[in-house]
Amino acid sequence: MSTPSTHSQPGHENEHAAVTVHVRAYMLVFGALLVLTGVTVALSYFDFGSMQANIVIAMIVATVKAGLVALIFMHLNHERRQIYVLLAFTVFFACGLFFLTWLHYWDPIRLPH
Amino acid sequence: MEIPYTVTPRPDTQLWNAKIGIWLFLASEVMLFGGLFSGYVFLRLGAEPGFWPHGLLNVPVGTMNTAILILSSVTVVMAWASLKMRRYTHYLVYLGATIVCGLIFLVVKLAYEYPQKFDHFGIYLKEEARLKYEPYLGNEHLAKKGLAPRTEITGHLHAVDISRDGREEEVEIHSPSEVSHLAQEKGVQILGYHINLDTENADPTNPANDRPHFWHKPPSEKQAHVEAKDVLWATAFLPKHSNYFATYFTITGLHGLHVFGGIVVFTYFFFRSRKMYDAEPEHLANRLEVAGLFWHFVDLVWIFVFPIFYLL
Amino acid sequence: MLNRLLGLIPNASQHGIHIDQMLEFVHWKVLILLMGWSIFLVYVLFRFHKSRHPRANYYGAKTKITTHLEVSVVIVEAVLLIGFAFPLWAKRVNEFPVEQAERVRVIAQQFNFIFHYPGADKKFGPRKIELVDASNAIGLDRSTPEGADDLVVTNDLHTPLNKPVILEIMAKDVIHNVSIQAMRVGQDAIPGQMIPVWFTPTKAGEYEIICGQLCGLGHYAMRGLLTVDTAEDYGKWQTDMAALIPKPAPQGQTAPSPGEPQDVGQPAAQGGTTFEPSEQPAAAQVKEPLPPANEDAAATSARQPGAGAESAGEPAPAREE
Amino acid sequence: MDSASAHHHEEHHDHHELGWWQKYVFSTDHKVIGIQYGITGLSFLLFGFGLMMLMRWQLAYPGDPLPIIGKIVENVLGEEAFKDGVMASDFYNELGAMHGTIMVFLGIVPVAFAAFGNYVVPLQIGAPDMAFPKINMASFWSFAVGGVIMLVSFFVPGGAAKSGWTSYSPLAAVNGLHENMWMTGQTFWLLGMVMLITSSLLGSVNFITTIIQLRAPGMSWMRMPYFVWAQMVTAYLLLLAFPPLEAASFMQLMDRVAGTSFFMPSGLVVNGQPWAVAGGGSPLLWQHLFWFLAHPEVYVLILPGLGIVGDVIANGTRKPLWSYKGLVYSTMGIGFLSFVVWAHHMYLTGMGSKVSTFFQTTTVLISVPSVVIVTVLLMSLWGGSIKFTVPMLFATGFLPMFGLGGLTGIPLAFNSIGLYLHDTYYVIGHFHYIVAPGTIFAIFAGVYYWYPKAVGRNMNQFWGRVHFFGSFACMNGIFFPMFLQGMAGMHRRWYDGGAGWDLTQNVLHWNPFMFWSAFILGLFQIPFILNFFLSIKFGRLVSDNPWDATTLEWAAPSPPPHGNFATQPSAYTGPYEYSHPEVAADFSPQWLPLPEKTETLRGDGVTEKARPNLVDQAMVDSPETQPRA
Ligand code: HEA
Ligand code: HEA
Ligand code: CUA
Ligand SMILES: [Cu+2]
Repeated sequence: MSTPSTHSQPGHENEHAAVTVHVRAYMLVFGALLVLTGVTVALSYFDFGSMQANIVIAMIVATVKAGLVALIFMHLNHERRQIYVLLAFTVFFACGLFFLTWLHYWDPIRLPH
Repeated sequence: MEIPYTVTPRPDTQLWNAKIGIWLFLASEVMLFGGLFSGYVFLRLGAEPGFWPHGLLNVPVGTMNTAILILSSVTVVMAWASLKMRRYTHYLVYLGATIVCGLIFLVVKLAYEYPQKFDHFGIYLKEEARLKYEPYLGNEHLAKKGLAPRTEITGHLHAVDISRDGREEEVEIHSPSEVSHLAQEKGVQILGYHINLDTENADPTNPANDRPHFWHKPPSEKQAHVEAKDVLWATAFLPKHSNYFATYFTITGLHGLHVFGGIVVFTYFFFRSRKMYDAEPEHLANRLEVAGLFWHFVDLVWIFVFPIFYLL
Repeated sequence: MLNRLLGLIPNASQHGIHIDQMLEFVHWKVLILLMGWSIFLVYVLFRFHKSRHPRANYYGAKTKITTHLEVSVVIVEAVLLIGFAFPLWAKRVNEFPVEQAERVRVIAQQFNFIFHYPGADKKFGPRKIELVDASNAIGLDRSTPEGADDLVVTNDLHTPLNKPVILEIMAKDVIHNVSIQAMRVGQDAIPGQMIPVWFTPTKAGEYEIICGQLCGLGHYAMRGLLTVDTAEDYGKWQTDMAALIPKPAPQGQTAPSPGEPQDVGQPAAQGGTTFEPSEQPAAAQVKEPLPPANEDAAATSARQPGAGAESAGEPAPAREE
Repeated sequence: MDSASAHHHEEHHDHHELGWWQKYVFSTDHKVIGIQYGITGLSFLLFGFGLMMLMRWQLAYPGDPLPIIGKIVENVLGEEAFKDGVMASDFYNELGAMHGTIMVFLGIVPVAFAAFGNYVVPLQIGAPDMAFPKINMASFWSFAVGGVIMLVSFFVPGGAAKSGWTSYSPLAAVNGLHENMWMTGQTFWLLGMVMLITSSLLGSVNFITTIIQLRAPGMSWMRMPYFVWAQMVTAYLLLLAFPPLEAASFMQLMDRVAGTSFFMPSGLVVNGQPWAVAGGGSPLLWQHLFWFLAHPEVYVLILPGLGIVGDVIANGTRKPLWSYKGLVYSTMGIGFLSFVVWAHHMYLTGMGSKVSTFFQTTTVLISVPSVVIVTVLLMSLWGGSIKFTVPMLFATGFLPMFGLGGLTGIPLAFNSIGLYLHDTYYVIGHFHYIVAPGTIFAIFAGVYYWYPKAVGRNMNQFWGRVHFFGSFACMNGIFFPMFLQGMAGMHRRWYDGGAGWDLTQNVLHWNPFMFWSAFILGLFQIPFILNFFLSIKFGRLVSDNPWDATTLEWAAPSPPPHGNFATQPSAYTGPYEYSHPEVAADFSPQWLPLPEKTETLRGDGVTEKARPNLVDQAMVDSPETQPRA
C-alpha cells in the first residue's frame, strides 16, 4: 500500500473532511445494523422449510452484519496489507478448525449391516 | 534509544505498533471464539432430536441488548472521530455513552436474563414415560406436523414430594436451588415434582405453540405432577441443564467478561485522558482506536451469539 | 530383518504381515537416512575442522545432490502412503467381513475388559443402564430371548483360529484402548461410541490384551488375555461357558449368582513379578468415589445420567443424547 | 521534536529513579524479563526432570521403596503419594501428567521461546526494547502465576492433575473428585493452563509486533537472523493455536465445577454408578481442541531450538548458512502445515478412510520442510572452518538427535503402523529425542552462546565440554532403549514399567539402565548449574563480541544498558557475512558496510553486487525526520 493513511496526519484540512465522510458512513451503517437486527428476528419466525435452511439464512444475515461492523467500524475497508494477510490466515485456520472437526464426525468407522 | 512508532506509522508497513498489536490480539480472539463455536457446532450436530431446546431465551430483551451493543459501537467510533477532529467534549460525551451502553448490557444480562433462567425448571422425561405425559407434550400432534418431539416439561417449580426418613411429605419450593439442598440432606429422597407449566406444555397441541414466540409468555396457571421415577434429568436452567445451556452460559459468560474488560478500559480513558490529550492528542486517538477495535469485535461476536442462541 | 533387530514381537494375524512389511520398509528408510547423514556429519566435522581448514569457504557446498535426496525422500514417502498406508487402512475400515466373522462386543471399564458374546442365536441381548450392578457389569437384560443365551466374560477373550473376528469396542466410564499387539490391532474404546475393529488370527496361542490409553490408577494392570483356539476347542469353550449362565431368577431380573461368568476371567494383573495380588487394582479397590460434585436433586431422584440412557450399552457410532 | 518526544524524555527521566523492585522484579526491560523467564524456566526444567527421576526409579525397581526421597515426599504429601517409601500408582500418574505439563508449558516454552526471544530478538533486530514493555511484564507475571498454580496443585486434596498432560475427558472430569471441585488438582491444572495461555498470547502479540515494527533501518526481512524468523513463526503458532485450547479449558472447567457435560456422553457408568450429568457431550471434542493446539505446540518446542542452532552453526563454521532462504521458507511451511495435521494423534479414535487419508498425507508432507531444514543445517557445515566452542558442540550434537527423533516420527505418521506403535514407548522415544537431546541441547547452546552478552563474562569452557559429553551419552542411554521397548510392545504410562506383562519381559532389563542413565544425566547437570551461577562473578571477562559474530546483538555493550544501543544501528548486510573473500577478517558484522562493489551471497545461494548503502530508504526515514503536521 503506497497511499499514506488519511488519518495518520492529524489536524489536516482534508483529514477533517475525511472524518466527516466517515461519520456519515457510521450513521448509515448504524441504521443498516438496526434494520438487519430486526430482519434476523423476523426471519426466525418464518419457516424456510428445514432447520438447515433457517440456520443458513440466519447466518447469512449475521455475516452481513458482522461484515459491516468489520469493514466500516473497524476500518477494514482500507487497512494495510500486513493486517489483511494476518486475518486471511486466521480465517483460514478458524475454518479449518470448524471443517476438520466436523469431518471427523462425518466419517466414522461403520459396521456395514 | 526509545521505542519508535508508538504514534506515527512506520514508513514501510504504514502501521503504528498498537494497531498491529490489537489486530494480532483480535486474531487470537477469533480463534478463541472459533473454538467455542466449533464446539457448539460439534455438539449441536450430534444432539438427538428433542434434546436441543428452542425458544427458552427472552428474545425481546436479547434484541434490545443487541441494539444497545450496536449503538455502543457507533458511539465509540464517534468518540474516536471527535478526537480526530479535536473536539474533546464531544469525545467525552460519546465515550460516556459507550460506557453506559456497556453497563446496561451487562446489567440486563446479569441482573435480569441470567436470574430469570436460574428460576426456571426443566424436567426431561425418560423415553418410556413420555406417553404418560402426552397431555403436556403433544408429541402426536408434533409428529403429524413432522416436528421434533418434546422431551421436556418446563415451568416454575413450586413444590416437590419427598420422603424424609421414610415419611412422605410435600415441600414448597421458592427457588430451584432449594431442591438441590433438599437432595443433599441425609435420608431425603425426591419422589415427584409439582410444576407450573410454561405455555408450550400447558397447551401443547395448539399450533400457535409449535414454534417459539417473540414475546415471552408467563407460565400458565396449569400445573403438572411429574413422578421422579419417570424423570431422566431435572434441573433449573443452569449450565448443567443441557449442552444448549452449557454453551450458552459459557459463551455469553466469556463475552460478558470481554464487555466488562472494555468498560474498564473506557472508564480509565474517561477519567485519565485529559493530560494525554493536551500533550499528544494523536496518541490518545490511536489508543482509543485500539480500544474501539476491541469493542467492535465484542459487538461482532454478539452479532453471532444472538441468532445462534436466541433464535435458532 | 530390521524388525527382528528392533525386537518386534511375532505377528499372529493375517493383515499383520502387511504392517510388519511396512515397519520393515520404513525403518530401512530411517536407518539409511540416519546412517548416511551421520557419516556425512562425522566426516564433515573432521574434514572441516579449523585445524584442517583454517579459512572457511564463503560460498559453501555447490551441489544439487541434496535436492535429489529430498526428492527421493518424498518419493519414498509417497510410495509408502499410496502403496501401503492408504490401502491397508481402507481394508481395515471399509471391508468388514460381516458375513463370515465371529462378533464379540468389548466393553471396557476401569480396569477390565468385558467380552460379550451373542451366544447360540448370534444375537446380542439388549443392555440397560438400570441393570448395571456388581454382578452384571454391563447391564445385560437376560429376560429377553436374545440376551438369555449371551456369554459375558471378563478379561478372557476366545476366538477361533483362521476365522475373522470383529470386535465392537465400547467403554463404560472413561476412554480405554484395546490393543492386541500380536494381532497388530489397537482401537480406542470411547464412551458413547461403538467402534469396530477386525482381524484374523493365524496362530493358536495366548496373547495379551493391553489397555493402551491412560484410564486411571489401575491402567498399568488393565490386562486381558486373548486365546486363539482351534475350532473344536472354541466350540467346547462356548458350551462350557454357556453352562455357567445363571438361570433366570423367578421374578425375572437377573440374580447375582456365584456362577456368573464374570468371575471366569483372568484376574486383572496376573503374572506380575513384583505385585502381590492384593495390590492389584480392581474397580472395587478404587478410592471410594465421592458423589459427583454436581449432585442435584434430580440426580439423586433419578440417578439417570442423560437422555437415552436406557440404551447405555448400545451407543451409536456418533453419540447419543 | 515535539510533544511526543517530550513525553518520552519524561519517561526516560523516570528510569533513573527506578527502585530495586522495578529494576529487577517488576521490570519492563526486555532483557530483565528475558532473564526472569530464563531462570524460572530452567528451574522448572530441573523440577520436571526431578519428577521424572522419581518415575524412572519406580519403573526400574517397581514396588521397591525409594531411598530417602521416598520418605521425604511421604512426609510432605502423605501416604497417598508414597507409602513406606513406595510410590502409589495414582501418584505416578500425577508425576507423569505434571512432568509433561511442566516440561512443555513451564520449561521449554518459557526458556526457548520467551527467554531467548525476549533477550535476543530486540537486540538482533536493533530495537531498543519490545514494542509493548508493560504487556511484556504482564506476560511474565501471568506465566509466574500459572506456574505457582501448577506447583500448588500438588498440595490440594487428591493431589495434582493425573490424567496425562493431554487431560483426556471423561477421565479428567471424573478424576480427583471432591466436595469442592475448585480445590482439586485437575481444576488447578485448568486454571494454570488459562494463565499460561494468556501469558503466551500476550508474549506472541508482543514478539510479532516487535519484529514487524521495530527492525532497525536496513533490517529487511531477508536480512533477519534465522533465529528471529524462527521466533516469529513460533509466535504465530502460539497466537493462533493456543486459543482453542483456552476455549476447551473453559469447557472442561465448566464440566468440573458447574456440572455441564461438554465432553461427557450420555450413559456413563463410573465405578458402577450412573454418572449424574445431562450427557450428550463428546470426548472427541476435547481431543480435537487439545490437539489443534498441541500439534502446533510441538513445533513451538522445536523451532526456537532450530533458530538457536542456525545462529550458532553459522558462527561456529565461520561461513554463511547454506541456502538461508530455503531455511526461512521451510520454517514458514512448517508453521502453516502444523495446523492441519493434528489428528495424527487421534488415529485410533475411529477414523474413517477419508479423514485418515487426509491426515496421513498432511503428516507426511510436514516432514518435507523438516528434512529441508536439517539438510540446510548439515550442508552449512560443508566448507566451514569448524571451531568446537561449547555452543557449537551442543549445536552439532543437536543435529543427529533431532534427526533421529524426527525420522522416528515418520513411521508414526502412518495410521496402520499406529495400530501397533500408538501409545508405546516408541512414541515417547520419538518425541523425547526431539525435545530432550534436541531442544534442551539447543537451549544449552543458546545459554553458552549468549551468556557473555547478558553477563559480560564467559562461562567456563572446560566444564561446558564435560557437560556436553556427559549429557550426550546419558541422553542416549535413556532414550534409545525406548525404541526397543516400544517395538516390543511396552506401553507408556505404565506404573510398573512392564513388570506385570509377559510381552515386555525381554526388554525389562533396560529399565534400570535407563534409570541410572537419568541419574548420571542429573549429575552431569551439576557442573552446568555451578558454572552458570559462579560465572556471573568469576567468569572470564570478555569483549562485547567474544565469538566474533556478525549479528546486531553483538554491537551492543555487554550487558546492554536500558535502551540497548547508544545509537540506532543499521543493518548493511545479510545476517551471516562470515569469511567474506574480500575481507581479511573472517567476519564482517551486519552493522558495518561491506567494501563497495564486492560480491555477496544472497540467501538463496545466488551472488550479487554488494551495495554498501543498501538500506531501505523508507526505513532511514525515522519518525524524527518525517515531516509532521
Ligand atoms: C518438538 C516436538 C515434536 C516434533 C518436531 C515432532 C515431529 C513429528 N512428529 Fe511427533 N510427537 C511429539 C512431538 C514432536 N513431534 C509429541 C510430544 C508426541 C506425543 C504426544 C503424546 O501423545 O503425548 C508426538 C507424537 C507423534 C505422533 C502420534 C503417535 C501416537 O500417539 O500414536 C505422530 C504420528 O504421526 C507424530 C509424527 C511426527 C512427524 C511426522 C514429525 C515430523 O515433523 C518430523 C520431521 C523430521 C524429520 C523427518 C527429520 C529429518 C531428518 C533427517 C533428514 C536426517 C538427519 C539425520 C542426521 C542429522 C543424522 N508424532
Ligand atoms: C518438552 C518436553 C519434555 C522434556 C524436555 C522431557 C524430558 C525428559 N523426559 Fe519426558 N515427557 C514429556 C515431555 C518432555 N519430557 C511429555 C509431554 C510426556 C508425556 C506425559 C504423559 O504421559 O502425559 C513425557 C513422558 C515421559 C516419560 C514416560 C512416562 C510414562 O509414560 O509413564 C518418560 C520416561 O522415561 C520421560 C522421561 C524424560 C526424561 C528422562 C527427560 C530428560 O531429558 C530431562 C532432562 C532435563 C534436564 C537435563 C534438566 C535441564 C535443566 C537444568 C540443568 C537446569 C539448570 C537450572 C538452572 C541454571 C537454574 N518423559
Ligand atoms: Cu483402561 Cu487404561
Ligand atoms: Cu503431532
